[in-house]
Amino acid sequence: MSKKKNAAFSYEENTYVPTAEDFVLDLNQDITTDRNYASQGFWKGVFTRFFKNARAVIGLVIIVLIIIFALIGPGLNHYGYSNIVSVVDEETGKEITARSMPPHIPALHKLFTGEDYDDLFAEHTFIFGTDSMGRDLWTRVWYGARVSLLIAFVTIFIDMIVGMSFGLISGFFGGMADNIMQRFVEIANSIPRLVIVGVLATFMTKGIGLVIVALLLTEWIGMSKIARAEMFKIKGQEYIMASRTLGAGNARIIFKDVLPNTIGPIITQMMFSIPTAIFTEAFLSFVGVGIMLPQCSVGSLIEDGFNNITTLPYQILPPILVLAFLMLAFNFVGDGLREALAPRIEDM
Amino acid sequence: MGRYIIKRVIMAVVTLFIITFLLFLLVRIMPGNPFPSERMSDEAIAKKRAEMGLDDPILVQFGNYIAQIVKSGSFGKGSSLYNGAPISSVLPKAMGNSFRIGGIAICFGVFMGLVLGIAAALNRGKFWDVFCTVLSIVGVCIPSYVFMIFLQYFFAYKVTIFPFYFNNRNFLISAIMPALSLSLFSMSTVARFTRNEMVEVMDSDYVLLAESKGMYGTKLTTRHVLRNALIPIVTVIAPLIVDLLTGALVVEKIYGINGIGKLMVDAITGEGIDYNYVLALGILYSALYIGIMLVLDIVYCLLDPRIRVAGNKKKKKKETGTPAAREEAVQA
Amino acid sequence: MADKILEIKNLDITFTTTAGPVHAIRGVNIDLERGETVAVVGESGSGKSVVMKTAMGILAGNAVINKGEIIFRYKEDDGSTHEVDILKKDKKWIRKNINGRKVSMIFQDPMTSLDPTMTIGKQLMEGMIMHMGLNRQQAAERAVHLLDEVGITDPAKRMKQYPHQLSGGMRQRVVIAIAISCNPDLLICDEPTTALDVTIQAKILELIKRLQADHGISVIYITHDLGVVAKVADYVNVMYAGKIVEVGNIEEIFYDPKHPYTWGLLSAMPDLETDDSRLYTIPGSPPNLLHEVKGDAFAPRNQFALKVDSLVEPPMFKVSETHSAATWLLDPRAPKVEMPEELKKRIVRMLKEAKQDAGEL
Amino acid sequence: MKKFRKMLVALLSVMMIATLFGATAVSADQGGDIYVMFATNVMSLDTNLATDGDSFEIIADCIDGLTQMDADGAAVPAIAESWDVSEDGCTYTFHLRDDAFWTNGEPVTAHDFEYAWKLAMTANLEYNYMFDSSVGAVKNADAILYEGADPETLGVTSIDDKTLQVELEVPVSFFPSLMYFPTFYPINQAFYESLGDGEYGTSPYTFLSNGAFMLDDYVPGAASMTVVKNPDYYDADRVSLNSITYQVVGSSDQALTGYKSKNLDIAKITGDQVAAVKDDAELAENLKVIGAGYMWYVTFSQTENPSSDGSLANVNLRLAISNAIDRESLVDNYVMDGSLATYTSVPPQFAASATTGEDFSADQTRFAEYIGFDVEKANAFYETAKEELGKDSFQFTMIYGNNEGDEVAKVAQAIKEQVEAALPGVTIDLQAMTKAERLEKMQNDDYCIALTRWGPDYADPMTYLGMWVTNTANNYGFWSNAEYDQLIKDCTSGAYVSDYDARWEAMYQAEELVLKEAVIAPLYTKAEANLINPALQGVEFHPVALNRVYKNATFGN
Repeated sequence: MSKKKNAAFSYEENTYVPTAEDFVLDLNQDITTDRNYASQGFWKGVFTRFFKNARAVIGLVIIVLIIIFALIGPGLNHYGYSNIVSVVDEETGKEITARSMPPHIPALHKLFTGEDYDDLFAEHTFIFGTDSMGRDLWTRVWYGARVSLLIAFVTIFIDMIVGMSFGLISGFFGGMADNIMQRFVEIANSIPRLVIVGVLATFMTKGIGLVIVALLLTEWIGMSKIARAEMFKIKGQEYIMASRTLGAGNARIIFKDVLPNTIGPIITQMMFSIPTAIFTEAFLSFVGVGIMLPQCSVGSLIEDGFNNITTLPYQILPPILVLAFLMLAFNFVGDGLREALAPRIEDM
Repeated sequence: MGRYIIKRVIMAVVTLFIITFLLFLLVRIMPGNPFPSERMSDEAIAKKRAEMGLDDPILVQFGNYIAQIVKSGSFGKGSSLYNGAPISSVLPKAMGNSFRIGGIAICFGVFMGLVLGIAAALNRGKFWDVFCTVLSIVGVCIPSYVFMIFLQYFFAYKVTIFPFYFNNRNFLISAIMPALSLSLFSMSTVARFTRNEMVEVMDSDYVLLAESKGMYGTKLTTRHVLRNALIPIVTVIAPLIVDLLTGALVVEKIYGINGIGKLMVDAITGEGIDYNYVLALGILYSALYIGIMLVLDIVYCLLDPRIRVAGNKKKKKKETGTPAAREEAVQA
Repeated sequence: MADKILEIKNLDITFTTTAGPVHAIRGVNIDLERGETVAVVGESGSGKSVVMKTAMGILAGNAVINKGEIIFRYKEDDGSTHEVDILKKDKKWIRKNINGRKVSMIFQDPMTSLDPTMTIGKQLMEGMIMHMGLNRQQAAERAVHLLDEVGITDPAKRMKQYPHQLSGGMRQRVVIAIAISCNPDLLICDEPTTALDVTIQAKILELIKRLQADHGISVIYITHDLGVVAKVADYVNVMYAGKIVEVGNIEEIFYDPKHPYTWGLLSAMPDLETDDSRLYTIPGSPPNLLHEVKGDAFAPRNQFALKVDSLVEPPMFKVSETHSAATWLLDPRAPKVEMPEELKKRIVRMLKEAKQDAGEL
Repeated sequence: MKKFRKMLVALLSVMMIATLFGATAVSADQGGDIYVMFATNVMSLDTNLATDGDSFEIIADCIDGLTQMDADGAAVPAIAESWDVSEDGCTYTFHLRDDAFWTNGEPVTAHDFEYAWKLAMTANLEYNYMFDSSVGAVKNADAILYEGADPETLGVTSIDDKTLQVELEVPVSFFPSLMYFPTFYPINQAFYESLGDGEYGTSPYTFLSNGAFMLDDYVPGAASMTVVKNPDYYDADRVSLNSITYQVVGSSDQALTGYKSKNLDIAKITGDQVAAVKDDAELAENLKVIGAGYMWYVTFSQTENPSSDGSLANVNLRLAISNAIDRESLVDNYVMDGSLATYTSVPPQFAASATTGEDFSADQTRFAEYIGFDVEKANAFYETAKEELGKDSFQFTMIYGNNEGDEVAKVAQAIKEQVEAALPGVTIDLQAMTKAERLEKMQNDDYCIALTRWGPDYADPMTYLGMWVTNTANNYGFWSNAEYDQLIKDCTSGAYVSDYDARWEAMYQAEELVLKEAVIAPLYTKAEANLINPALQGVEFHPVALNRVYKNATFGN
């Protein structure tokens, strides 16, 4: 077939001409050891397949980088995430804050233009500039990344543990059990988030803990739907009946037999629930139930940046880029995981 | 199939009733009172509470509320939101706007999502696949309201193609930008899911068999690949529909559309919590959600014979007991 | 000499995988005479199904054809014979003219070979409507006839049923019906009976043989089970690590094997009389073709390996008109090595049995 | 694959062409049609239910009361051509014009006023306090409102169709200027009673106007609404605008874009957008800063309650916090829209003395001894407070509204930084909530510190000073001071009622008491930075009662 020829591989001929003495039995070989495929456990196989996948490794590297920056980022300069940089004007004695300054890096500025800044904050370095209150955005973005990373991993946890098992179990048993569980889902999903959060706030201390509980109550529904749909597809397969006849309990069937084959859409859905959760956290913080000002998260920084999006566009860029890279990384890792957990065997 | 639907509709009504009661309870537990006022004296507040019947026991209030809906079909009037305007004069218009714009957003989003997803699946590794991956990242990270501002700034200010604010008179033109910005999230989700699902199906044995039968191109894709990939895709689309119809609150706020999204936020975070509006909107949202989930289950049966026929199969085994089963065993 | 329906000439393929290029097929030559049955035998991972998928033009996306030709000769309905190199044709042309019409294929796992969301009837009629231009009604009739021919009872009812309502054996019969629905000249069976239990396996092989006789189809069997080969094949190609290491007719391979790997395969075959309790297995496993093979790929597992085997790959030595093997043991300079005792005894026994069967006939 | 790409490109181009032909963006430049911005939804057009400035603005567009505001905020005749006041100043007789009609053709009669005022006794729970002795002092108002008397006994009678007589308990100097406040507007009884419960004022068909404009397009909660010129208004020739379209715009950034794209003729901007406009010479010309009249201040709960340990009962602690706040920095760096740092408990620019004409709070340094930005003085107060309380670290929670303006969250965070920097050992946690929730917490005395505001309802300092009398609704600090209560009582009904200057002086003493005890820590008087289309002239802005009046506005010519 005349496929679009990507580079055909050429292998040079081995032109060695054997001589008489080559024809002697080479008995010293230990042919019992198996050098080609040392026996690999399932997880070791997954591990090797995952790390052979370039995109997955890139994704992992990005996540690790973001985590590192989130931890050490705020420490790199002497600005705290909440302290306002300001200077007192000699004549009027009035305080002037470094508010709404675009990225302001003296070193680079000197490099390109050869001279220093001439404004009041000449020697200050604001890599991402400052927010409209005069706080260093670099510190706040990385401080915010901590909160949002926590939310991201909590979401993955919720999706995997609560959402997926609920969906799989509901799908697996079907009949009355499925009906009841689905009605429960409909009820849980119908209460507006603001009402749930309002009620929670009456007996819980406000803060990231409450946000996590709120997410726990509402974020798993999307995943349960996907898991249930996947279960329907797989449930009828013969190998499920087969493993049941072998005496496998329901739990073993669901998590050992069905799960690996449904991992595809489940991981895709997990990737998509992360940004939704991050923006939910930002919304809850805005309403006053999540983190307290002057703390921040990537989501809240995006909302703040949004307030001045056409006048000071630079403010919304850093948090959105961090979120975008985080999502890109999670997607690559997700694809890598899906490939590693249920590899589609190449045509050998 | 008919019997199944009737059973589900009854279940839906029961569920809706439970949700209404739960919502009725939760709204009253929430902090924030229905009449925030800096000037009203305590007697005046007491008078208004009595007028709204807030001091009766919960169950009595709930009974009146249900009776009111059943008898006059009205959901009462607001306690503070737009100061007591009856729900029947505010909600229909808001629903009209939200559903029409949400509808356009869904159709456009899902259609483009499917097209892009299919294109990406058929061109693995090439341009469309990369484009689909990038779009799914962008569509998810950039909130719809940021995209809305972007559209408004460039297409209604720098170049005046679209009106700057939503105005009801020329609905279609002013609906395009909000619908486009709202469709971004659904488009990227659907595209991503379609691509992943189709890639999985395309590697399956029955597609290999179909190809070896001589099927190719669009015929292969539509008849074999898409049908099998549709189940998870449909599952993703269903909740998107509900969210789009009700969840566009920030975009509605920016573009000046009074839809149910904005109505709900005003009802809770506006001038005090408006019990009747929160309840009416809550019931509307859950009715919508339950309805779409019912449709989703029906679509499952249509799409996947294993679910539909599995139902009959059980029946079959009971009826024919041994003969068919034995004959089948012999035959195999 | 009947004309050759299929000629695969030094086919060379590499797969680009995330772990790097895998040189899966390293110069394969297979011929198939019209009306005959050829078996391609080898352990899994030797590349046998890759070759056949290439012939069918349904190779995976990441495969790269380095060199080689696949000449396919077929007779058009008007009797004119055509010769075409599959590798030169584009996918669309192959689908339109070859797949399902001139060549069809049966796969290993009947469970997943049929589209779960489509009735048996529809999947059967699809090919016919496309290739033979039958209208829906005619196709339905022929479908019922075909289901009956492959031995499925009450075919009319089966037409409306879905794959998951049928047992494994029945599903494989449906797949076979689909394969022969457009009277192909060549039927490629990729381990058709591996997923089935023995009783059904015999029925399926017998069915294929009968269809082959009735319709004059030539068949290629891809299998790792020599028991199947013995029953059905005229010629056998033994494949190892992407190359044909031995080829010959059924008698030559079973009674006069020359390649140590073939010896290993034959002695690994269980039969009633073997006395030692443990079954003989070829040590080690097929090479990972990620790293380029130097010398004879089988050397690391070959107890009769020579020094030269690790230096350069053995060419094909011609043993008889139809029998040749790629092992340095056939080189005049090599020391005379006999096949293992165990295997010799077994071959003698098989010869005796064969004469008895022949006698009774 | 080519097919897909072709299809996609075709689809996109079709969409583009369709919109190009279809769209002629609605631009704001036709004749007298102007587009004005609201920040939040209009609450209601029913004078008895409306509570926010935006609703009052639209109601005032459409309905005239007995008097109306001139450019400087003084009361001038409207539906009442003239009025005579009895010697003791307690009886007003209003003579109504003959040519004032409702849009359904019926004439405006004295009965409409009588009916509306008596209806307000029961229907207008928010603002009927303006009839009682603390404000308008209409006869029997206190008896009706607080002792359950029959509304019919209210001191308002329509002598005949065109004469309305009002009796007051005590003379009220600013009574005519009360009349232009919507609470005192007329309602056509027949029309009002023909509508269902809650239907009045929910659409152009359930609303009657007799003013300069009439309702053209309105739905409750609408994001945009339009009023058009009322042809049979008695003063129609003075009105030159064709229509006013109000557009609800959520964010200041959006308002700026709206103005620049000529979709808004009046746009209200805050914070960073004001700074951006000031940098742009051409835009800066059209920037007009208008005193919005309402004052933002911090109030301390002086009691021990679930949210506060009661340490704020200590005067010195409150004074320490009040003096640790840099008000100039708040308005320069965070509010930035022309708001004025305020050091008096009655904000400037809204109440002028009738005799001297001088603004009550013109001198912002009057109470410099108690309120200012002086870290040393603040620490001095702080040290004494620590000794008196025997504690050296304090944990406070400040509550603020998240739907009361972009700058509120910024101010809260700035105060936290400033106070924590000035007074080591003090930490202030910020708790955001809706305005409704904040009010509920303050009214139930379940808060520690609150960032709140108060707008004047009438042009007299008493609208503020009345807040801190013991047990009034707005005394959120639950502060009680006998001397203060007596002073206020004298001003409203006691000795000073007739002696204008003495009352003025007594109010200063009352104000000093509030600041001496730091019952509240005034922050700034909110101004509103408006971008106004230079083609629009003559719009009157007022800090009190009605924010914007368009009767004399002209556009385009």
